[in-house]
Amino acid sequence: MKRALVLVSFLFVGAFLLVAAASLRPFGEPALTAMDDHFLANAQREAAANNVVTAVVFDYRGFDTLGEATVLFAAVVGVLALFRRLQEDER
Amino acid sequence: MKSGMSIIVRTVTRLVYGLALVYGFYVIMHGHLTPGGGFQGGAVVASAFALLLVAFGSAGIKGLLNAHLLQTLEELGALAFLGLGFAGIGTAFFYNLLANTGSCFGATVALGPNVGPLDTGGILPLMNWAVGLKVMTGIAAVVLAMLIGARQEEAE
Amino acid sequence: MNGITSGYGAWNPIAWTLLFLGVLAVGFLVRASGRKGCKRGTGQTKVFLSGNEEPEEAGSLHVRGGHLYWGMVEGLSGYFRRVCAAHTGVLSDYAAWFVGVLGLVFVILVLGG
Amino acid sequence: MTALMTQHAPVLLIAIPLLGAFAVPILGKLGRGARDAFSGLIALLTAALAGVLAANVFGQTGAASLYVLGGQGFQLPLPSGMSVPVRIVLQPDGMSAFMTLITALILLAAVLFSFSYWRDRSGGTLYYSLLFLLVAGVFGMELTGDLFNFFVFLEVTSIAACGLIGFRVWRKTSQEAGFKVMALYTLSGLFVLLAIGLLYGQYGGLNVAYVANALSGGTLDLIALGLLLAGLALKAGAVPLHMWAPDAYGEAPAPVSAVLVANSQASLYGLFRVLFTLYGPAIRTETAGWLLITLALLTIFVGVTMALIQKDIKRLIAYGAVSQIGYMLLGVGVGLAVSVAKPDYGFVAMQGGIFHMLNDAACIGLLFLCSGAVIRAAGTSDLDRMGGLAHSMKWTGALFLIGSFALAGVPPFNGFASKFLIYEASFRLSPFLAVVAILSSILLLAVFVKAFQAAFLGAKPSVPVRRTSAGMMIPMVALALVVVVFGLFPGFFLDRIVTPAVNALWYGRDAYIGLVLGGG
Amino acid sequence: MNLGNMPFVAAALLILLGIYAVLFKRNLIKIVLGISLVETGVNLLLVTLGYRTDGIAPIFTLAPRAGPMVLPTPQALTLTSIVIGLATTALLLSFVVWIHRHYGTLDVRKIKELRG
Repeated sequence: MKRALVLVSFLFVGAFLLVAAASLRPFGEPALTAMDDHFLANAQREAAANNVVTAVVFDYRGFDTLGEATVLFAAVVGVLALFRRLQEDER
Repeated sequence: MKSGMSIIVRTVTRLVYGLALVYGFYVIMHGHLTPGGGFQGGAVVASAFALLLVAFGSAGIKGLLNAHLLQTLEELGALAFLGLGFAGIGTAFFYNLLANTGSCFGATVALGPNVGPLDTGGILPLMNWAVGLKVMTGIAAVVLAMLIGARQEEAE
Repeated sequence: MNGITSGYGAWNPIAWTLLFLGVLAVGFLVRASGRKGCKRGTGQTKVFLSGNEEPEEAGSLHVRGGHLYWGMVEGLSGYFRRVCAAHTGVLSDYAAWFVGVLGLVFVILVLGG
Repeated sequence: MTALMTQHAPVLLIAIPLLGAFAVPILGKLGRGARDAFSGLIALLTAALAGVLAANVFGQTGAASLYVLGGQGFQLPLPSGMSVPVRIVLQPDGMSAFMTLITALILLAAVLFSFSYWRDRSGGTLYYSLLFLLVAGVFGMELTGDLFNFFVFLEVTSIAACGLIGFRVWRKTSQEAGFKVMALYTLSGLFVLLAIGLLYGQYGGLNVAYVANALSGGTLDLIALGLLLAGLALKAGAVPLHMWAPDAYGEAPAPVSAVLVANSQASLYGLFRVLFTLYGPAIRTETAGWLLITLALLTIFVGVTMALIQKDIKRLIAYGAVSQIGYMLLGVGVGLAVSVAKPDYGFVAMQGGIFHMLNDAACIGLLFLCSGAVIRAAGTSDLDRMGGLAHSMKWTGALFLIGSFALAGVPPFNGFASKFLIYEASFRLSPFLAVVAILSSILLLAVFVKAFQAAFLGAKPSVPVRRTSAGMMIPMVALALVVVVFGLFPGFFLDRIVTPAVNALWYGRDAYIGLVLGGG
Repeated sequence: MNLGNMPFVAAALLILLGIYAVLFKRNLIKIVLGISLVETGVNLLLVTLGYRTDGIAPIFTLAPRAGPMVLPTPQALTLTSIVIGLATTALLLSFVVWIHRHYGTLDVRKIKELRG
């Protein structure tokens, strides 16, 4: 019973997601590309980098990259904390 | 799993290890010119570390890699990246203050397709190196810690 | 300054506190005006447990937390059984609640919005 | 230096905790003293920066300010001759500044409390590092004006929070809680990212103001709104998506539970930002408002009744925290439901809901810190096996009582001031809402009476208890002072900080958009 | 509903596959795999959003021709979210290790100490 209910709601959400994906603008024809065209046109001039993706990652959206490095740092610290050496009274 | 694997794996590892390192550092260094960058290259280098761990076991590489050293290096990489962000704060946080200045990595690039001089990108190559150091040591530390954790579990 | 109004009612904590202290003072006055002649050690100062004898180790008795509101929980036992049944500690069920709510929100927004 | 702090306060508010998180493990090698001193310094600096930012923003009555990261100058959102912002923008307005004040308060209390609470535990440096990462993520969520950047900081908070929840690895339940919470957080974060991707695919931009300006409110936008709403509601802990909350609050170390409450409130802030600033009039706000109100009623009632039957003191307080999230949702939901006609009681409801965020953070923080002291003293968190602590811990008992009265909305503490506004305004929309809210407040008082009776009253325990050390008492007293002062002078704070925050959500959409896109 | 954007539909299907695994699989590791499947689907959607018909990679070094280039932003976003997914997966798996150490099982239905 419960399982059937879960399955129904799952299919329901799936239908909505598929509708959303199907009703997006056609593949390969982005509608509004002003931001990306600005990157492609000015990355070499402003960031002096041939690789536009790197220019976006480190220059235009550098703060995202800082957050991403922070996420990785948090994961590493978390894993090291989970497998740290414990004291006797903590075993 | 006993420490280390068969002689074949060890031999192949000895051959591939250096190549993986060189390729990873190449990807990091040319991050602002060719596909790749700090994260990708760091992941390649970390995979080389992981290869060592799998082939020789955590016992086989004692001293070569230990978690504390890796953790410290990772923190240094993170601090370097944050510091590069702070460097531009005279204008704005994360301002690319080296680009087109003629100084280190400061050469201007010709617009349109070109051969890609390495001396460009301003602050980007430095960030690539910082992130690369951070990622390679971070992932290696995670793999090492999880391997040691699994070992403890088998011991129990 | 320190009061707030909702355009409907108003609330002034300082005034309320002063009033509260005033009522407290009145209560103490009433209490102080009571008769002093209370005989210690007689029935006047004995604990009155609805006529039963006061147990010996009264000082060491303590109604543990789990026993409080027993009657209320019993009275609402039907509701509590259902709610606790929803809190199975299983991760899959929590994720299922998430997906179900997501579907519901989709329907409400797309049809009603 | 002061100019640097005032101009760059928004980004420094995120960068300074990050600096602390990255540097604490290195300084930890110098010993515990250096570690604690550095952590305290970072916490103080962060609080000062939050104060500076609040002074800036509230000085100009809640108007949004702008910080462009990596731009030619940090106040030029648009490149020359373009209509699309290309760089990440921090856009703190009244609401953001208000939230950063809450977070800074909780951070100070938690770090001070941790000094003595974590004295004899292993992995202290990693603990402080994760704490600062969590707080940095919360600040990022509250300050950013960029959709994807919001998601990144959401993930930062998720990972740091779960690392802290599972920190006491020797408890099997804490590992279980860590896994469950991490899985649910990740799912919700991914749905948020999916919504951001859908919006980007439609409008080719990630800036909140730009997308808000371009939104048309079609089916795709509504589906994206549904994804955002569900994901953020899960992370805020609204019933029926609250199941992770008691596990997380109950299994995390006591100071971390207080910070986790601030984390949930940051997700709530994101929810309000999406509903008021990103979508706003692009959708039928009645529908979204009544959806929020329904969630709120469920959250209030289920949270309180589940708290009533808890046997573990921290889980009990955790369910209390869940129910308080409902009050905030109720106030803001009432405001949203009528935000087109904009009657005055809608504004009052928003005032109540937003003001309650601050009050709830203070009360719940105080209660969690007290519970940490109680568990430390009694050696157990089971309400059935503790008792009589008031014989040796009078002050802790008094503080616990203050916190519970304030949370249950007993005058003259601060909880009543905000709940009063919520009651009155929601009664105007529909009396039923006010009835449920008031009844649940009474039940909440009963819940905390039970906790107090079980923990503090009764016969003196036979085993000697560990007294609450001064280092743990100071932050508790500070939070209690906040509770009392906000309770005695609500009008002052309502005018100074709450009303600008509400203005930012209620009237500030056009100004928010115009600040980035010009005009407006 | 045009057949032009099947790639988006494929990404949505991948997401649904992951959600199905999270909902109906009993093994914790399979649940972790489901979560990273969802994440992969989202990344796929982001990358496909950036495609421009017969565009080349947005890199000027020895570019084959000065034709149209695909949008760079989605690639940057995908890089970020891949790293985030790596981090979450690492943390989830180390939780799984500890859960197996404590409970001796990986059956999600048996790991329910915290309920009510």
